[in-house]
Amino acid sequence: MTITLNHYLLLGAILFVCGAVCMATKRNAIGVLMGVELVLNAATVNFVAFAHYNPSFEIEGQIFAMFVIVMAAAEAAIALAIVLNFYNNHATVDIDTAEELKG
Amino acid sequence: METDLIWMTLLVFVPSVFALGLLLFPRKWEDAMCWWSLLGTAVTLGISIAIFINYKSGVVDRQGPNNTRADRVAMSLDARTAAMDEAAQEGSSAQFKQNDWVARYPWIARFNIDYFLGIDGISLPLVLLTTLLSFLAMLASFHIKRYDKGDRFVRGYCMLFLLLETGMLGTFVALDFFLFYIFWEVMLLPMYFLIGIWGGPRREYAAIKFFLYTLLGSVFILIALLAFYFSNMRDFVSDKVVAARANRLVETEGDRLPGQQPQEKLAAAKEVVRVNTFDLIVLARAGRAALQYLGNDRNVDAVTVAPAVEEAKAKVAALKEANAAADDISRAEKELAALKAGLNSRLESEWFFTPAFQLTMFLFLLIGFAIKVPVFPFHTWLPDAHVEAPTPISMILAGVLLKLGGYGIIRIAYPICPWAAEYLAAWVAAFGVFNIVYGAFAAMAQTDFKKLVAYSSVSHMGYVILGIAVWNSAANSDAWSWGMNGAMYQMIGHGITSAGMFFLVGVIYDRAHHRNLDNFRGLFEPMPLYGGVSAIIFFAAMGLPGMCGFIGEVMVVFSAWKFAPGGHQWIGITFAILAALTVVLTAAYILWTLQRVFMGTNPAYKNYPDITVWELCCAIPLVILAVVLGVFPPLVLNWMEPSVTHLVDTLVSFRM
Amino acid sequence: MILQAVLFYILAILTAVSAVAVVVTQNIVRAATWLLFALAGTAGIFFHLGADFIGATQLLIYVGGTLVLVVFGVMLTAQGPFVNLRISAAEWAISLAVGLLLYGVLAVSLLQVDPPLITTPVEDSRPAPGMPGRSLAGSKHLGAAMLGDRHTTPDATLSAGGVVGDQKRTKMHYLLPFEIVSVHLLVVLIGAAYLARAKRKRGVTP
Amino acid sequence: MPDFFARPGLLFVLATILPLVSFLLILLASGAWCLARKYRETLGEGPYRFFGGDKPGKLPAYVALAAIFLAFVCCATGFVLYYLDHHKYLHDVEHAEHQIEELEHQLHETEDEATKKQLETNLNDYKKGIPSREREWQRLRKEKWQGTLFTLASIRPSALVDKERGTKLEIGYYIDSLATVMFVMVTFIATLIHLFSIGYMSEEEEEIVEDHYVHGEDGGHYKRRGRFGRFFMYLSLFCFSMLNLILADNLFQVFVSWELVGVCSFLLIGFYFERQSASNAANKAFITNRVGDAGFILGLLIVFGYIGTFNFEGIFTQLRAPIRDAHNSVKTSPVAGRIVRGEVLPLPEEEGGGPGFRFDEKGSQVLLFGRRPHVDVEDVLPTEADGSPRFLTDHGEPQTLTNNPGPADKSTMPYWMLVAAGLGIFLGCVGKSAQFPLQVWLPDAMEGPTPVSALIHAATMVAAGVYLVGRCYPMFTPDVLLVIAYTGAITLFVAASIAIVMTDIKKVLAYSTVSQLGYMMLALGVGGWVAGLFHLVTHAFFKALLFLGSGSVIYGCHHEQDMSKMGGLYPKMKITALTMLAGVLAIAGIPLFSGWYSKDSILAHAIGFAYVHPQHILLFLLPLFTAGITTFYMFRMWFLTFTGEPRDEHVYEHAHESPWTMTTPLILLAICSIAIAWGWPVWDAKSSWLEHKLHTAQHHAVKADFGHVASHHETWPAEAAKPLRFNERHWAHELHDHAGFLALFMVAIGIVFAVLTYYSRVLDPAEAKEQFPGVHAFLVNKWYFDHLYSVCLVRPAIIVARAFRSFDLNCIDGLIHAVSRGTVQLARGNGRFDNGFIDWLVNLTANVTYSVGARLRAVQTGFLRSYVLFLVLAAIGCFVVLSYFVAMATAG
Repeated sequence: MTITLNHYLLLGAILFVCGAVCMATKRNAIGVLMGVELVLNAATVNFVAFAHYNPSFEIEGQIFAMFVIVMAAAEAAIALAIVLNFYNNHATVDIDTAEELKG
Repeated sequence: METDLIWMTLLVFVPSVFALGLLLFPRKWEDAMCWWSLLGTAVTLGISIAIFINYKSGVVDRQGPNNTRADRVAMSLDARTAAMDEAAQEGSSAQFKQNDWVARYPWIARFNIDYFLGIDGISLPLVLLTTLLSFLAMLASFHIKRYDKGDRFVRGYCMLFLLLETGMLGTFVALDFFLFYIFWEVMLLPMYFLIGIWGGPRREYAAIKFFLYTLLGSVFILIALLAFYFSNMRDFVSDKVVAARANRLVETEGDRLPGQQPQEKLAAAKEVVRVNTFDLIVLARAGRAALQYLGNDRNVDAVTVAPAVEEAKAKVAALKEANAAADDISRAEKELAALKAGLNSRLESEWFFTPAFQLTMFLFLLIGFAIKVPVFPFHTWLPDAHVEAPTPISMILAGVLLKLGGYGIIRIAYPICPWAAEYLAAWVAAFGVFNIVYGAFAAMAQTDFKKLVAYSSVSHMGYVILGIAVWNSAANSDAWSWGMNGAMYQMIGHGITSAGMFFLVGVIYDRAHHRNLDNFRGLFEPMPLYGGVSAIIFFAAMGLPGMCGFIGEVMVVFSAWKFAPGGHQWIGITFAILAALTVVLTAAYILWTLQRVFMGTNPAYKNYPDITVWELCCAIPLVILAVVLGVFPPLVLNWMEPSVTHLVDTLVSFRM
Repeated sequence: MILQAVLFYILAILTAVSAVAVVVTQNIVRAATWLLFALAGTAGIFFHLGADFIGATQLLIYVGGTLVLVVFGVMLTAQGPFVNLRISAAEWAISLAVGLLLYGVLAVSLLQVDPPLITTPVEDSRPAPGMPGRSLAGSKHLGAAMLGDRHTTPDATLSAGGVVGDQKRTKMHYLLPFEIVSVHLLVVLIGAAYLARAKRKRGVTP
Repeated sequence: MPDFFARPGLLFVLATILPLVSFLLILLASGAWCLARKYRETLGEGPYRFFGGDKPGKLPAYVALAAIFLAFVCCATGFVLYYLDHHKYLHDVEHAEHQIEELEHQLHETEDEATKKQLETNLNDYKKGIPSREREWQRLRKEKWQGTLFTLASIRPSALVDKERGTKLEIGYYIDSLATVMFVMVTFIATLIHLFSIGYMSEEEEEIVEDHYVHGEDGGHYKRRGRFGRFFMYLSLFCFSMLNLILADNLFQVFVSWELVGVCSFLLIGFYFERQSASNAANKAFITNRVGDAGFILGLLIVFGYIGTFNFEGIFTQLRAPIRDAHNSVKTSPVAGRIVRGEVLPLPEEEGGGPGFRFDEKGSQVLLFGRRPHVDVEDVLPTEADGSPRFLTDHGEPQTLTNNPGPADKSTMPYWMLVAAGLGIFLGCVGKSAQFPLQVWLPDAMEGPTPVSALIHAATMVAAGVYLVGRCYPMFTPDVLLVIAYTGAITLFVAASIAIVMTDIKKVLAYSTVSQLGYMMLALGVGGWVAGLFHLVTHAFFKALLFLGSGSVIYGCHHEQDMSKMGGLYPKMKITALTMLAGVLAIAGIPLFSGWYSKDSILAHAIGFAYVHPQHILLFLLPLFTAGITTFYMFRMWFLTFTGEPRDEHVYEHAHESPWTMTTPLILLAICSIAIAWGWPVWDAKSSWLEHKLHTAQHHAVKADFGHVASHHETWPAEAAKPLRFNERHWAHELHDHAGFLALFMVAIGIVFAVLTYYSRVLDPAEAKEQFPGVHAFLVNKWYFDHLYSVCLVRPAIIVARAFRSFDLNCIDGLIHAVSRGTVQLARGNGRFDNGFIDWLVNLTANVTYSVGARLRAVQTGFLRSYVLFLVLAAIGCFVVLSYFVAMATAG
């Protein structure tokens, strides 16, 4: 009943898939942002898990995890700013209204 | 510092730099642009004069004080290049000669293309002519206008003009065939646009005609250029170059070379190594070898220009002189024999040393350059281009561009393919004579003032061809030397007079807005200064003694008299008589023109303003030169003649 | 061991279920709440893996910072119609299918990773994950690593005060990247503030 | 400052340069004046007038006059200096010759052996003395009177050829008796004509000049600015060119000046260039001269090609056998001073082989002397022990020489080439001196102002041709001389015949000039070197006088030149009439007038030649007959102008005598025309001072052909020793008086006819015209030469020119256009292929791509969510593909 690396990785995969599906299903821009956060979390989990199970990368894994967290924070700030801007311009947070890229 | 390299580079690229500077001007500042360009041409003129002074003091006065044959050899490009390469091989930049007016700098090393510039008595007068005429033409360009649009578009004009100057100067100073070709092509495009945009009513037709004709010539030159490049010049470069190449070959392809020891491999590499080059000096040496080899029934002993063999010969001679041991002598002789055998095998196998190759390439080069000269029947671009081009461009076209053809023949076609040149000398001379007569007759029939001047150019450039072509035997080499010098002098003289004539036609065109000779008359009374200046320039063109046109013509005709291809003296005599009789025709059409333009009365032109001070500034230098060069030709001949005579010396001395 | 396993499963299920809930919840405010749990669960996982500092960071930044920010954003924009933006069932189905497919692929690949990597080294004398005393990669250690000091005992690290033997400093240290990230963050914040600033010119629009 | 005492020859150089300086001064000043006109006009009317407006000042005339007068002073000084130098030498030689004669006489008389020996030594001393004096004189000449000013072009010889020096084109000076005489004559006449011109051209001083011969746009006379300065500018340039021509020490320099005088002539004939006739005449003159010059160039070519130098002395020493040997003693060879002909033959083996030279009077090659530095004359011409020449041309078998001077092709030249060279140079002279068949330009040249006609077209330039023939005399072979003689004879007759019917006073004089030049050429051709040049000098004076006189008449009659409108002018212009009468008498050859001496001399040589060669009797008859014609038409001119009833009242009313500036030159020239040839006794035609002077010049200028040397060596075989034309000249001397009488007879007939016809009106010229209409038309149309040339030369040239132009336009350009059209057609076909097939392919690709893209467009929903899905799907795809490859790899 040992907890192996695979367990953590599977957890990370669940988080990742949840994040991806979240991005795909939310029409609310902030919902999409939440999906992104989940995806990033999945990555962090994997980093930390790898770090734990491979002593030679112990520090690097954690450092990277930390960087990811920080990046996520930054990304969140920017994303929210964009969302607010979007809201200001379109008076909505429904990303389906942002279809300028439609071919 | 290699100051001569810097000077020559400045000479070539200063106009381009000024052209770039034009980009900084606001659109409205058209006069400022003109002044700026004028400054550019003036600076270039100054540089060329500085180069001339340095060349005179550094090369002519130092290396050829007495103008003996040894002096001429010492101041030849050949010797100066050899000394420079020697210094470069030794690697001590301190010994680098600063003042030898040749400079080499690797450019595209992979293909042995060098940035190789040099100046001698053949290129320098033409460089001076170019810078002077560019300056004057720029002076004449201040009121340039597009024919039908009426706007000036000065920036484009000046940029193209300056670019053209770079091209012309580069062509004259380049000693690498590839570089030469690039500059040659650089000239083409600006000229096309200058005619095609600022020209007269039929400018597009004239520009395209000019472009296509010249491009055709360029193609021929390109073929020859490639053919020369792919010939093996191994025997005509210094031993060190061969060794360096062989070493590289051993490094890269060592496995495929026979032999086990590095020494053996090196020796084998030396045998098979090929040296391809665009170096005009080396190619000329090979050309001379071809002349000696083919001219003496394929006898390798006649070849005296292969450095390795010459060294070995000198060694044998020195040993014999010193009464060295018989062993040493025989060993040296064996070495010499081996070298000769190698040379012989290469001479036999190399395509370069076949009559077919020499003849073909000579014809290609000749046609390529003859189009520029122009020689009948490649001359019909000239009248159209001249007629349609704006006045300053006509000046450049007649004054410099035509000279490039002659220069190319003297600098490239004759030295590299001398065997064919001698073989075809009578035909080339015949074309020259035909040009003289044909141009004179055709000029007589023209009613367009500019066309008349253009055809007179055809006629006068015929003297250049004739002077170059009158190959003579060693015993009469000074006759040919007269011819070559005469051809060079004629180029200079014609550069001055034809530019002057076109300028003067432009002056009257600005007032009358037509060029029909039958509609002028009586201009001498309202415009006495203009008439006086015109009379001098036209008389100079006519070849009046005491004017620059005369000296060249006389020298060429004198040399033609002694021209005896294949021992047939009557050919030379016939040519000389025809050329001499043409002076009557020349006088007829020039005087008839003067009569139709200046004499008589014409109320319509009664109040024409005389030539302005500005225009006079353009014309007076030409007038002064036309007279000074006619009265005191040593001014040019003194430093031009050694180089030209050296060229003749090297070419005639081939028979064993 | 059992305890650890149980602890893992509790945390894992909490996290996973919260994450799934984020996805399926239609109300954005609720989704934010679920996300809070998911992130907290992840923090738990970190603690479980012995990465105390990371776990703490996760709690601080994510739960304390990012999420507040998100909620703040929700508050700002959460006006009537946007709270429940729905999508069609077909889209749901497609997304779900794709998500499951992705999960399958990931799972299959993960399970094929080489066994030696995923087993804890036998000779590792250190306490198992989650056990006290196995805090080799704790915050002090991490801090030392920032300065390039590694594989030393926490005490040694501390006593050395970051100034340790040269032979140990051969590996890379992360202070500079960290600083860069910090600056980056600052820049981003400023940028965000700029982007989100009120458009005075268009004051008419609500 | 050059040392004129050490090198007095430089005086003549100075004299040459002075007019050039004047020319440049006037040129620059008038250029600046023209340039400043615009600015002067902007100053306003007042200042403009204050500075003289456009009125040309007299200053240019004074500058030019001062220059030419100074030149005359220089020349006169130089002349005197040269005369002193030369005279001393001649005196010494004469003295020595006299002594030799006396001693020989004594030797003959005496019987005493001792005295005999003494006398012989003395004799030898004197005999040696002559050559040494001559050598000294030559050295002096070289030092003082010859030199090179600068080198125009020199090509160093290639080291491949063992030549000492390369060929050169040089500018130098070469003064001998002939040159000094010419210098003085030219500068003197030019000075007078400058003075005359100040009066004659005074109309040009006005700001606005009306040209009566040209109509302006309003139907009135054409008005133009005055050209006073320009006239004197041209005159100065002409004087410079003409003096340079005389100064020249080489043919090339002569050629340069030759062309320059041609240009001046062109400019001055075309001085009234508004007149169509003037501009035509100017062109005609220059182009006709160019025909001659082309011949001149050919002559130069031959000289350059075979002789290698243009220097007169260089040419002559190569062509003529040396008179002295290497030790500078007089050569005892019959070919001394002659052109040596022969054949190049291979030498016999025993004599070393190689090319040799065999003397032969009809040989095809000419031996060139002095080619190798070591060729001694004695090597070339060995003598037998008894002193007789080893080779005999007329009497024995020609012998081969052992000591040949070098490779045959370098030390000989073909004889026909020498003939061609001579003919070529003579053709140049024909052009310049308006000889048959190039005489057509000179009468037309009368369009120029009258002083110009006097200076250029009578006294100096046209005489340059004669001068050059005299100068180049040593290089003319007998064949060439015969051609020269016949040319002269034909010309003199043709021109004189036309002169009879001319009514324009200047044209009469023009034809008389042509005719007189023909006399000179004839004289030179028949061996009368002195006679020809003698006549050249005397003619210059009296013809200048006649032209200036006619100028005075024309000026007095307000530019009326037609004699049929004159008549009875004597009371109105006595000075002009009397001075002109002096000129008429001189040209007619009335005894004691200068023309008498020279014309008698010419006729004497002609009769001498005709006596020796009876087949050439025409060479005497034509000039003799023409002497009568000359007298007739000259008196006709004088009578028509000055005597009888005035035929045009208007002209007569306004006629007046000219101002002093014009009459002074007339008087001076009249004095010269009368007295310039006088000697003592005056009534002896053979004792002219001038002729004597030229005789001394002959020795040097003509080398040994006329036997100054031979006279001392009677030991030679009579025939071989005789210099060229010895017999002719002998008979010329003998028959001088006969010729004189015959000439006087003809002159008398001429006068009688003239008086009967035009003074006493016994005979009516109109009747003669009616009786011989064909002859009259033939003469009035100048023997139809102009028509002939127009048909034979001018029109064909224009036709050829047009043909060449149309060849260019139609053939070459046509070909090019055809090629380009073909290319365009090809390109069109190519374009169709491009559009139809290649573009179709390309379009197909594009269309397919487009439709695919259009379909794929649907995928681009623009919805963020779908993009996420695509991303995920792509990731899955990557995984699948990668794993597939990994599986393959591991399996493989």
